[in-house]
Amino acid sequence: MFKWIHKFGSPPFVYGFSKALSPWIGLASLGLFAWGLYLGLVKAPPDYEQGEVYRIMYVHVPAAWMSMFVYVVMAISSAVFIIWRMKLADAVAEASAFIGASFTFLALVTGSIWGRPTWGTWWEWDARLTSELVLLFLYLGYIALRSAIEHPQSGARAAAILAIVGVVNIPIIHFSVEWWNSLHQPASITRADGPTMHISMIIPLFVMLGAFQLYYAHHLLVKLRVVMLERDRRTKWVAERVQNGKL
Amino acid sequence: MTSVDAVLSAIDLTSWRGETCVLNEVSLSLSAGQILQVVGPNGSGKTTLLRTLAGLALPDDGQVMWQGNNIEHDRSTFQSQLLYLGHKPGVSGALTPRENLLAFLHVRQASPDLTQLDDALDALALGERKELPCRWLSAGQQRRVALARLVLEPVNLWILDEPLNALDVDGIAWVVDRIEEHAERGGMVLFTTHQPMPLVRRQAQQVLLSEVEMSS
Amino acid sequence: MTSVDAVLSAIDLTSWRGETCVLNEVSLSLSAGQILQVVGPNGSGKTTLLRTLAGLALPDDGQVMWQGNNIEHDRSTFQSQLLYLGHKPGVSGALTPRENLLAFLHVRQASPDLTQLDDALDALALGERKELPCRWLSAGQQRRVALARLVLEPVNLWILDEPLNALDVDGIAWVVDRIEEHAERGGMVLFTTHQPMPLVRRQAQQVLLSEVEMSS
Amino acid sequence: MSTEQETPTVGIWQVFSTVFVRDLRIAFSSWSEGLNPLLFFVLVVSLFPLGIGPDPRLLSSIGPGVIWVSALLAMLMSLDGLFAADHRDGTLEQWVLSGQPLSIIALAKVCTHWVRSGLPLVLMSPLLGVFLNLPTTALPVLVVSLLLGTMILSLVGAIGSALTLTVKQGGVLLALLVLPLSVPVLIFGAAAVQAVVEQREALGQLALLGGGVMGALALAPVGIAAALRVGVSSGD
Amino acid sequence: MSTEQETPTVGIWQVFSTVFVRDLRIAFSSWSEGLNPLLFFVLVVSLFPLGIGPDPRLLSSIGPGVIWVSALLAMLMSLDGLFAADHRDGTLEQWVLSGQPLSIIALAKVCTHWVRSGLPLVLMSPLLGVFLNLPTTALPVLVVSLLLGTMILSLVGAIGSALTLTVKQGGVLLALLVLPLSVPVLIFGAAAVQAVVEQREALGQLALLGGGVMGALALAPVGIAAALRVGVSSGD
Ligand code: HEM
Ligand SMILES: Nc1ncnc2c1ncn2[C@@H]1O[C@H](COP(=O)(O)OP(=O)(O)OP(=O)(O)O)[C@@H](O)[C@H]1O
Ligand SMILES: Nc1ncnc2c1ncn2[C@@H]1O[C@H](COP(=O)(O)OP(=O)(O)OP(=O)(O)O)[C@@H](O)[C@H]1O
Ligand SMILES: [Mg+2]
Ligand SMILES: [Mg+2]
Repeated sequence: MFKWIHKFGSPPFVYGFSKALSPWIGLASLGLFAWGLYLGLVKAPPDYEQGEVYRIMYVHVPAAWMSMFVYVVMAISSAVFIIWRMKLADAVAEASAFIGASFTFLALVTGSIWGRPTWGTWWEWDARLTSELVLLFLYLGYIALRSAIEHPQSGARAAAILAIVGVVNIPIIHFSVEWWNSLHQPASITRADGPTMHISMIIPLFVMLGAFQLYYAHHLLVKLRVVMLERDRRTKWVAERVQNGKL
Repeated sequence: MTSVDAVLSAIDLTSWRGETCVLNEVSLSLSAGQILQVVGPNGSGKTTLLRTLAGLALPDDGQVMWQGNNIEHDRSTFQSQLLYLGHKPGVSGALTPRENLLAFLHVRQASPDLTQLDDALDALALGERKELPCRWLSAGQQRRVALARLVLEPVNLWILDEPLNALDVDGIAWVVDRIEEHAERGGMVLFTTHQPMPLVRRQAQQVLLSEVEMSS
Repeated sequence: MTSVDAVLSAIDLTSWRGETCVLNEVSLSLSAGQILQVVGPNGSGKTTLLRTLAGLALPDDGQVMWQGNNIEHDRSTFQSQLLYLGHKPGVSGALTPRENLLAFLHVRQASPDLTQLDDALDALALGERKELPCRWLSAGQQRRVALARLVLEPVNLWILDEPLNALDVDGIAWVVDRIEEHAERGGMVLFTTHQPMPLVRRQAQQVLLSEVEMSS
Repeated sequence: MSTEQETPTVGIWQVFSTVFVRDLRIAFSSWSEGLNPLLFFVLVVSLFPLGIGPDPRLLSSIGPGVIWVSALLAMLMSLDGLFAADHRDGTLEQWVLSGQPLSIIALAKVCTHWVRSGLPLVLMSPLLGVFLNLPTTALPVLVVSLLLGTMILSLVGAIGSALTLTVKQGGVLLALLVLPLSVPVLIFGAAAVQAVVEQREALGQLALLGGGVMGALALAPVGIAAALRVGVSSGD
Repeated sequence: MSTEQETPTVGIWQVFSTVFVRDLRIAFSSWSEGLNPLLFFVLVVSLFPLGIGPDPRLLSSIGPGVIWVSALLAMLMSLDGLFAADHRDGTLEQWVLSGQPLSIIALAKVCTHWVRSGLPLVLMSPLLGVFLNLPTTALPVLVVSLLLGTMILSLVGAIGSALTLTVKQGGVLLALLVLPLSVPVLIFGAAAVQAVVEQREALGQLALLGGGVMGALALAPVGIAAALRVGVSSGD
């Protein structure tokens, strides 16, 4: 078991693996995007209350979900890094921070755009909106802390501690709509007694979610390679790769 | 450079700072009763080496062993046998010498000996100032407060980074005596200094660090 | 102890700290080309004396005269002829050695000589590190940055409080050379150190401060 | 030589009380410093009527929020230097090397911080409540919510303070790290008081805060200790 | 030896620009630090709706006050370490001994502080105004009032920062000294914005703030210089 982890956790292996896989994942993600957008923007019926506006949901909801998902990935890999000293896990966390912040930003912007016609305001100090904003600050804090500490190893560990501590905010974001009666939609898909939305609206949503997930995987694999090269620049395997021109 | 009966040993320590390799596969070992002086010009990595040996800084490669175990695996056993005094003396300016020392003693000993504490302060010519906040003390007096711990905490291994800085002639003599005494009792001392230091009774071994070249 | 051609003189300086008289009617004088070492054990008031002479601390009694005028009356004339380096080196950790030095030079000289600056850094073995933030430098390297000002700022009076602290053998030799050179060119140097310092070409006069007793 | 048997082991309680007493002594070594966070709290609360205007109805409707936000800022302000002095003079290194559990030492430091910053603020809050026209029935809840809330803030804030140990102007980065984590505390705390003002139950919010104290007490010391270890090792 | 004629005198402008550039370089030596006061401002503004609740009418009626109070606190926070680093590493001693007018050096340091803390906050304020539902007509006045107000706060705050140089946990004492002095700024600044919101003239308040800037520019540097001299001489 330990040997297995060791092999699949070794940088040269991960590097090669990522290099082989990332183009295919990228392609798959593109394909799902095209399909999801077609289903969502063309095939799905207009909403009986909101008309066509609701279609922004197909970006907003996956982006909002991904913003939380990426944070959880970051927190888990940080924990793995702290407990087992696995450097690769930290590389995953580092590679996730920026894309996670971008998803959060996207959710905020699309939510805002959606809010204008439906609630009549760009921004509302409502619990879910605020906690999503707080999540953005958490991401920014993570990135700032990492860059503010000069010794890379220390920066990595400090950032990992922050990521783990910050994970308490995730349930707060999810349940905020129930705890405070707010403007925002209550959970209509992720609820215990099944979704309340029509199936023809839900399928495109999940296709889009798949596209987002694959895009994240693609981005992660590419970024991981950059991070690994940067960190292991003094090791033999990087030197060999540079020599063979196989970056 | 490792010996069989070594209590503390470092194996191939390597430390990078930025693009500079400050410690390049440094190995050393220290056994009971030994005094080791780390020698090298300014910036050759002495402080980095001592901090790594104390477990305050992590090496990029290599390991530090205490009684055969990696110090990272059993930190508290190692640290309870270690006294490290670095460039920063660890003396709070708001507290008196006595309060400063008492805090350290109480954390490490169930019931520290108070008369011993007063004796130590007297020996270091701080007797009159033991109730004065340390921020009012002179540079040398502050260092003396930190050095008083040498006779108060019964540990095996001393790691002292330039303990003679800011001390006057009497102070230096006192520290040198303590180091020799400690080694005679079977303790171990690892230290640096740029001053010519007359170790009368025992000879110090030396580890030489060479100048650090920046790879550009 | 005052002489007729004294450029800097102190008359009956008295300084109290709390209930202790740290400086008790200390007088001294310094004329062109003279080197004066203030000698005394830890806590005898050397730093207090030097800070008072530089105008950084006010004495409770007595006065400091520069070319016959009380320094408090014409501060800027005095200070533009003074270089004071104290226990704290005045080196910002966020800036590189070059940036640190340039700021001081530009404040005191209309158009400082940059090649001279680079030469000085090279002479102090900081050439490779002149673009590194100073917080990454070792203790001795940081002190070297401050000491580079000795050859960069053409002033008359140097007041140096333990300039040899943290320096290695080469560094000490460099500073000693500069001090002797400065005196030979007619400059004045007032300094303290606890290290045996071989002044080869010129003899330093000494002012002896005795141990401070606390009056209780 | 073996000195191990000479030193009987030191109990955790002795470690805690030594560090606690030492830090309290430093904190109150001048009386003005002991009082400072409290005065800051009072000043910030009294800024609001100045910025917003003296309308009493408006003031009482924003009262709970203002008191809570000010408390949070006062805590934040006082967190800034929590470990800085110890780090600068090298004491922190000595704690890390003491061979004793660092989380106990960290907990002791947090306790001092709370006694110095949180407690006075809790004791003062009823007066400020009256000042901002809160109904007297809301005052007990105000006190209890602040009591629990400031404890959480001390504990969680100390993690941030430890993380920003080696950052040059850590103060503002500290705020960036700690504020997101303290938002839930603020929301529940202010909501509890607001509930009583509007004559509803506040037990739910208070229970959540209490749970938060428990959780933070259990987890934060370990986090602080880990962060301090990192900070000390990342160079002087 | 007489070296006096070797050194041509240095112009005041060169002294100013040297210190200004040096400090800017330190301030922006890492990007995150440059951004920090701004982030703090944004964070504090967004705390209020959390504490007070989301009612938009309430929020817009307290909007000007909230933005102004937050700006004041952000400035205060960043003032804390204004001279601390220079004092600790001995640079301040060197400035005092430089033989150049200390008030010019002090003014340069204040200018850096304003560029780093005040200016970004002024530029960001319209966005926050929108967030808090201020009418767009009020935004220009918000910007101008903050522009003038933050200048006064930098200048006056620096005196406080210099006075608390040797105080251990200066942050809160600093707040105590500076807040009373900055109350008039807060009152006029917030009142100017409030006036426009209520469709009244705001010129009077702005003129007063402008006068304040003039007065502070003339007097503060001398005060700061005097305070710094005292701070440096009062021990290491
Ligand atoms: C800036 C404004 C907004 C932000 C920050 C925001 C944030 C979020 C977040 C974080 C989620 C994920 C919640 C979870 O799964 O736990 C979410 C889901 C959702 N949002 Fe928004 N939102 C905004 C505006 C809007 C608007 C205006 C609408 C529609 C009127 C909307 C409709 C939805 C829907 C339908 C979901 C899926 C709910 C579920 O089943 O979980 N959002 N949003
Ligand atoms: N980021 C960095 N990039 C390049 N070099 C660095 C960096 N950080 C530290 N250094 C170098 O690493 C070395 C650290 O040396 P260290 O402090 O261990 O020296 P030392 O032997 O204790 O010197 P001293 O006698 O002056 O105390 C210095 O030469 C310093 O310039
Ligand atoms: N408030 C006070 N009450 C009593 N004594 C004080 C007070 N403040 C300072 N002192 C004493 O005044 C003296 C100051 O000495 P100073 O720093 O000038 O010594 P020094 O000769 O430079 O010593 P060193 O060689 O250690 O640098 C010290 O002995 C110190 O204990
Ligand atoms: Mg060193
Ligand atoms: Mg001295």
